[in-house]
Amino acid sequence: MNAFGKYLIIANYYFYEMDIEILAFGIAKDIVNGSSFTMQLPAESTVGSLKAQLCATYPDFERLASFAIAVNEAYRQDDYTISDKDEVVIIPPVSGG
Amino acid sequence: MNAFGKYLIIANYYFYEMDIEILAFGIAKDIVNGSSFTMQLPAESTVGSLKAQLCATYPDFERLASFAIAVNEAYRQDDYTISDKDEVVIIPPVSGG
Amino acid sequence: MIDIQLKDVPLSTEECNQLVAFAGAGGTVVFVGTVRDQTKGKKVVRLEFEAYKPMAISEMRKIAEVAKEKWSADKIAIHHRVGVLDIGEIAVIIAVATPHRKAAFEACEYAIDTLKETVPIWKKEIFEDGEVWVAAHP
Amino acid sequence: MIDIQLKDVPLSTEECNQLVAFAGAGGTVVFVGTVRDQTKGKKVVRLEFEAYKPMAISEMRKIAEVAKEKWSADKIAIHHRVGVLDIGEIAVIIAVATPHRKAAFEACEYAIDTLKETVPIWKKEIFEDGEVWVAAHP
Repeated sequence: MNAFGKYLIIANYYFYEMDIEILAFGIAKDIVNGSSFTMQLPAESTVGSLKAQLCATYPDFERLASFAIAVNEAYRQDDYTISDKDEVVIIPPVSGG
Repeated sequence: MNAFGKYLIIANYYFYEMDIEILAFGIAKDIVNGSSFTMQLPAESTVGSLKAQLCATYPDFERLASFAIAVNEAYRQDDYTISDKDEVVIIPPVSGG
Repeated sequence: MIDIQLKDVPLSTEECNQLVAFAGAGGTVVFVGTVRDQTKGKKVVRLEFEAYKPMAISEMRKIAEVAKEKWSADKIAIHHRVGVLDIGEIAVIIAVATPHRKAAFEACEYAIDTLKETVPIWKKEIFEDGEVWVAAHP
Repeated sequence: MIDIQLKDVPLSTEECNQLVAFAGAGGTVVFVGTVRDQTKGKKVVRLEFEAYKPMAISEMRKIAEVAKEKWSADKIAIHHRVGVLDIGEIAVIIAVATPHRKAAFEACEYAIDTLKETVPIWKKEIFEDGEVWVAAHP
């Protein structure tokens, strides 16, 4: 593989987008106005980039005390990579108990 | 009052005895073979002297992990003076809960 | 609300919980002590609890007063059973409700620790081949 | 015995106590969280609890596993209510039974503290003039 071929592959990743179904609970439901919605994300997006895009689209997320992202029923750090079959959930500050 | 008079008063205290009704619970009941009994004590006896007399009469008390004396429904220290109207209770090691 | 009871009928955790519940409670902590089926590997058939009743009640009340003073635990129920208990039956329930739950945990633990040291109640374990007053001997 | 439940019907302290009871228990510690009638002086009419159910259950299970690992608390029940609750109703019960009671106190307090931080359940307080998701904003 030469440098040109490598560039093409990178370009290919960059332009490929995936539709991610996102679930919302608690106040996140009010912010996105629904309990689920679809977001287009670049392939290989991370939890960190999803959070940035959520804040850009819905500025009210920045006003929360905190918010986390769960992927496949577990909390994930910002560097976690999202795939298009994943179950992605917005977790605003919890208040059980 | 002269020295002789004082001596007489002391002697009077010393020889006056009181009958004390003593309640027993738990293993103390087994040791004295009953839930109550009467003991003759010198007037102005203390909790400490009662314990000593109990151990002398029923040596099994010395084999207990500990035992306390309650007078009028409260634990009392060895220097507490017992009167003949008091409710006196032997409290072997407690094991509630 | 301090509720101290010595009862010769089964104790109820629901009842104790409801006794201490109040509108501003951050949480209720309940300790439940039950009758074990064995002591040091020896099978216990049943238990008998005996109390010096007036003093048992006054000592339990003292515990509640200290809990109230130290942890603002002014909602506390201490119920202790007396008489014959079968295996698995409840011997004691201590329920504490406080505005902040940490205080309820601390007050409840203080209460059971102190009850076991100071309250004149005695437990006799009955085995198949004999019986023993618990903790009597070193 | 780990028993984790999300229920839309009233919770029972008796049930939780019986679930964790075992013959060798030195004691059972139960935490009961109820719905308060006011927040910062404002009258609450009712509450609504919503959960991300599969993850709420798995996070509660994680808490129980840590309690088991750290305090040998292998008898633990965590029941949480969802749906609409009236004032005074029970929102959560955590029951822990251990051979030595100190471990039960520590494991139970760990469990409620952690539940309030990690389990994806949300509480909405409904006032006479509005509603608010608890803890959402700083």
